[in-house]
Amino acid sequence: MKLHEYQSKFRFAEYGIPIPKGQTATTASQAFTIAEEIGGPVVVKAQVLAGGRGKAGGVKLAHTPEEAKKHARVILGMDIKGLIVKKILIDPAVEIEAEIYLGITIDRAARRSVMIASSAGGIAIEEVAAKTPEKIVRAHIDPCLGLPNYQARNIACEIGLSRTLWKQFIHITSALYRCYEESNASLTEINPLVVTNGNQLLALDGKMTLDDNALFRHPRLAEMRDTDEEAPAETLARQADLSYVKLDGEIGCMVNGAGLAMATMDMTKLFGGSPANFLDIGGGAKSDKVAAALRIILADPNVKAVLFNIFGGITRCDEVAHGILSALGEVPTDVPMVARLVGTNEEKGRAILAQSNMITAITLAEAAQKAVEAAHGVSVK
Amino acid sequence: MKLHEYQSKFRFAEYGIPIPKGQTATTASQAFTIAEEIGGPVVVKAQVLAGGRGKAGGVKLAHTPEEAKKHARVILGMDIKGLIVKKILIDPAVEIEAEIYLGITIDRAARRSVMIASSAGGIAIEEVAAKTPEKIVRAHIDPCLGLPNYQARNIACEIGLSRTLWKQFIHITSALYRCYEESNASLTEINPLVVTNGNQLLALDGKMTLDDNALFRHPRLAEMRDTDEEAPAETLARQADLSYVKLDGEIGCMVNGAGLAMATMDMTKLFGGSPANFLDIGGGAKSDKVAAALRIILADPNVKAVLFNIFGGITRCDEVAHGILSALGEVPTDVPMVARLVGTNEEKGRAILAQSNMITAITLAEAAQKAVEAAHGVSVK
Amino acid sequence: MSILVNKNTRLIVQGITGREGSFHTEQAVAYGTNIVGGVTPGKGGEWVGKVPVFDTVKAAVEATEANCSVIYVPSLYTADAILEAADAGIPLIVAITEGVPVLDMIRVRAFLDRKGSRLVGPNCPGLLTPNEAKVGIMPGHITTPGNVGVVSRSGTLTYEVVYALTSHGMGQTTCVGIGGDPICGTGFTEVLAMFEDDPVTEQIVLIGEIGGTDEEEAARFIAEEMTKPVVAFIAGRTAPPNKRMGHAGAIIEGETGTAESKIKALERVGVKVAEHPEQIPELIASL
Amino acid sequence: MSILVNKNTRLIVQGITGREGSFHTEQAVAYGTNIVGGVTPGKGGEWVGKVPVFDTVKAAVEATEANCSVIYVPSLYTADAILEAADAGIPLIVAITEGVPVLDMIRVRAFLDRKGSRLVGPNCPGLLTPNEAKVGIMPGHITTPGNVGVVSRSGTLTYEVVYALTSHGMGQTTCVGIGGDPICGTGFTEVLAMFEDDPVTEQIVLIGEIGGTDEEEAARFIAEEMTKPVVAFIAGRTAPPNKRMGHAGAIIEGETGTAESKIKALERVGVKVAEHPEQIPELIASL
Repeated sequence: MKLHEYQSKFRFAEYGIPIPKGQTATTASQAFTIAEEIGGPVVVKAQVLAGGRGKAGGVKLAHTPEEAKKHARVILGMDIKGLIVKKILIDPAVEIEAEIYLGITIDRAARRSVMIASSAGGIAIEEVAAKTPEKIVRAHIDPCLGLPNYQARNIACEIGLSRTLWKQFIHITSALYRCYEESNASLTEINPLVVTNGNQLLALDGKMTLDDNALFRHPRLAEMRDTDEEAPAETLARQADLSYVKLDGEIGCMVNGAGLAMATMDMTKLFGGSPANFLDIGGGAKSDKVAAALRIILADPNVKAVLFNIFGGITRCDEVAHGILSALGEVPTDVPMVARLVGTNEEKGRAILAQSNMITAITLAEAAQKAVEAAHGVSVK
Repeated sequence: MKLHEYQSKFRFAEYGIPIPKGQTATTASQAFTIAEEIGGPVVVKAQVLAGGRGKAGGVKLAHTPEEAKKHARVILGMDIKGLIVKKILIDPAVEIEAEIYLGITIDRAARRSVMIASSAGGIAIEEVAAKTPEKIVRAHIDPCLGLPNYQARNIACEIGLSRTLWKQFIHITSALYRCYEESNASLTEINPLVVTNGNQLLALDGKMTLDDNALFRHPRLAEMRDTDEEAPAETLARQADLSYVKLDGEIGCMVNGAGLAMATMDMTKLFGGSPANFLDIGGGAKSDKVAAALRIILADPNVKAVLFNIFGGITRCDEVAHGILSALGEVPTDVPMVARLVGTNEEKGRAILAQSNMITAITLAEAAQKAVEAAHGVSVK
Repeated sequence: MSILVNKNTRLIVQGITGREGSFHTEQAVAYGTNIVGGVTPGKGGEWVGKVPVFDTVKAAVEATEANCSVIYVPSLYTADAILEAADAGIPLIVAITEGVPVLDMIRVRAFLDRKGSRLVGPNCPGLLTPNEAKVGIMPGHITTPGNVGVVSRSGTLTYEVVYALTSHGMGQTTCVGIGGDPICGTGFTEVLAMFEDDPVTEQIVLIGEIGGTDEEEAARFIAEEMTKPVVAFIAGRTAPPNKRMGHAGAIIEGETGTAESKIKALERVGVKVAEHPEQIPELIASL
Repeated sequence: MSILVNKNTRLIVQGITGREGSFHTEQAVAYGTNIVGGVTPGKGGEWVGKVPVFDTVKAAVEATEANCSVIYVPSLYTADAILEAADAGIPLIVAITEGVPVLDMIRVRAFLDRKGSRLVGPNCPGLLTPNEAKVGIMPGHITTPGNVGVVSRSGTLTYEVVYALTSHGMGQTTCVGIGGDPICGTGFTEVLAMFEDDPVTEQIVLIGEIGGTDEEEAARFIAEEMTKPVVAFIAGRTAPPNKRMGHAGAIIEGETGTAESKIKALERVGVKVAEHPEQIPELIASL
């Protein structure tokens, strides 16, 4: 789960990381009031969970409250990569001497969290990493020690930070790691961490991604989820504990297991079709979950055929079959369905589906081929 | 630094460990009021930093507020192993089904903290450990993990705790470890942790010893120090950052280094004398510290001679010599003094002392012998 | 021969009285696996079928001399269950549970490295050596003994491949599901090394998917350390671009992580990569 | 020959610009120790005498190839300084500072065990190999080269004994102060083993004190592993009974920890125990 910039920065501030004293607004007149309170030039920033908002015109400098109001009116309601801006952050504008990049994430290969820093912060940091990797400093974090001061000092030293800023920098890195760990984050990022013309470090932008599997420990963070930022189908899927991503194809896929789901999608392509979605019903899925999954797939008007590919381990084929029938009972449809059930209780599952008029298949190739044909209107019964 | 029972238990309670809802009193009438509020039988408990207070009559059961007042009057002002009781704890009395021992301390040999538990809690626990060691369960704690639930379960299992109490027990052990670690304690102890007749676990007594070297991190705990419970000389010594323990002999010893201080004490005994104190002025002691140390030694009326044994490494003999002269200037005395200075800047130190009329020595044996002779009135000059 | 589990495996099941634990215990016993005990705190002394239940892994190990544990406890308790097994001296721990928080796993993995226990998983289907031991949830009836070693990051996709192998008369030495989580106990290279050393394994199937760099590392290992042929399948060619973790994720992963990167890395070192899972037997036959 | 430090020691000083650090650096340089650098964060680029100062141990190691570090930073920063040295790959770290919190040291010690660095101290006088290297605060002029290995938990009491040895013409191979803290980096047995293996060391002096069980463990080690003679002194016969840590401390320590227990344990395995420090040379002469 991703947090908005303002949510991330307010959380950073709880750990003592200095941030601009800004406020959020949902209307242009609120933006005016906030800018007036701040009393100097402000920056109006769209709060959307998408990259590239700057390029899209979602971040604007305003010298007066009137100007802030004008910008707010433009930005609120703006469509950025398919997401509508419903909230803006009004931050005081800051004179910037330098921009630092500072982030913490998981390094799978090292099996550690890693702090990454660079003196070349800002939006071009990925380019810096690709072209001048020596400007990127990494420090792997021992889970037993957290981030000891010496590591923060090593980083400060290696990015060539002025000594007058070391104390602040050590404070910020240590706070950022505690914030990361105590939030069960998989990413915390300050980009840029700026040096102001008053020689202070300030977190100008903030980003956090939380580990969904650990949200049960952090009810206050879990509540921060902005469902406006999800496609409605994804919200429904999450509530039913399904992993779903909408795609542009015509073949709805319902599969147990992420790897098999991806392989199934790849197969539809191989046989000339295109997947309408990624959908993993997970291990041990019961019939109500299967029914919810089917409703989500059928709600997509692009779907011309549905392909069920269930290979039973924890998941039992009979339960999946029940789920399919029960969902079909609730959501009558003309969309053709191809089902392939293998593994635990496969005979029972097939017997249950035999009552319906589904197309069945034994191999995955056969199933994918039949689904593509069905979607493209070829008779396959 | 040791905490009182009530301080320890109130700290435990901050971590969610159940304790009796008692209050402290410093007068008998307060004790009456508290007992009245509690409204049933109460236990009146002397708060002194000494063992064996139960045997000394410092813990009494009262069935009525009147009785509590009577006991309070007896216990307040009581002398327990040289300490005067100035505060009492009034706890509601509890019906006890079983007594458990639970403690955490440092295991030097294992280089770990260790949790120790026994189903045979109560004051005889040391006897249990000596006679039936199989009744003592130990679990070493990995500093990277803290006390995971499985370890608490293993302990519960091995002390034969009823399953109905496991959840409470895991909660208490985990809280006790967090309390230990977050207080930089070297000991936290609940003895007894009782099973009440309502099948609840309750910390009836509590003990904590804090690491003096880490008190700078815990100002709130450092303020809990009860200087009433120290000999005034020990308070003075602590304030001057000196390590001092009063003993019963006649030869005051001032030494740098704990090992050498003990060896010096041992030497006075070997030559027929007896040490009046242990006093380590530590490494790199400056003259003001030496002066403070000398004042403390001379304040003891039993002291018949003073033995300075300084072997300079960090400590510089000239600074010690200055300290001795400066202290002698402030505290004129007839007590004979024997000084032995060896090591860093020893020549300078000896030159400085040559101005005074001190007895000097080259070897430790010589110094100890001269000090004993001086104390016993033998002329040694 | 085989790797990791066999007839000498003395298995305990953590979470044996739970829904999944009891179901798969029954399946594993029916398969012939030597399950010597189970653990559910508070249920010591009970029985699941003919399997005795203990309160703690320590007690189970003392009573049964177990040398392997499979974990079905809920994700909330999985890290603790793994630590418990390692601390009790279990040399091989297989965690089936999915949804274990990543930072928990970093801590657990560091502990295991200190203790010297091997973990497979979490979020994996487990291990199966045909006709010897089924440790986890792989359906037994789709496997058959033979000379192909299978290692996979996926769950059901593994079954798909094993099923195809068996259908084509190609038996397996051992099927190993290493799990798809960011931090797991055992990676591709460690399993490849074991197959390389196993005298019976003749060919190896590697099943990967997008994300991480484990396949790229496996390719390096195959080039440098392996003599036996490896064929592979990588899932995720049509998956939407991997949602990376901010700039930090992009910096860490660089160009790796996509199906293209993995397929290229493997093909570069001579590994034949199948276009779809059922093509695997064909590629093996062509070796 | 010698143990731990010698002419090849390339020493850096952590906290070199502090009062103690600069004083003892001067002393050690005057003694002939090869001090290649110093570390004080924020003072990189400065000099202390002819010794260059770096901001971090990492930078110092890169520039100087240091293989040993001595730490004089305040107790508040000592744990971090030790971790920093170990992480920078320093194989031998000597911490002079006293007053380091015990729970910090437990964490540090666990990290060192993982990294493979050896720590001596904290709260110790350091190491001295006569005429080769002085790492720490032992006064150099009281030592002289010879065949006696000295290992001690005390600071100044060590000087007392070394001074007596030198006065009696008994030189030392290396003098090692292991420190008196509850959790320290190196114990008696490890140093005894090094002296046993050092071809030049002929006799060993062990200086212990009350508290802990390190002397008792040393006695066991001497009986089982050592061929060279050991003489000992234990301080604290007249000390007040060790203030134990509640019941827990008593349970852990049992009957050990007193001067009597330690003297008995050593004498039982044939170690001659002196009545006072200056008697040590006499006991060595009698071997």
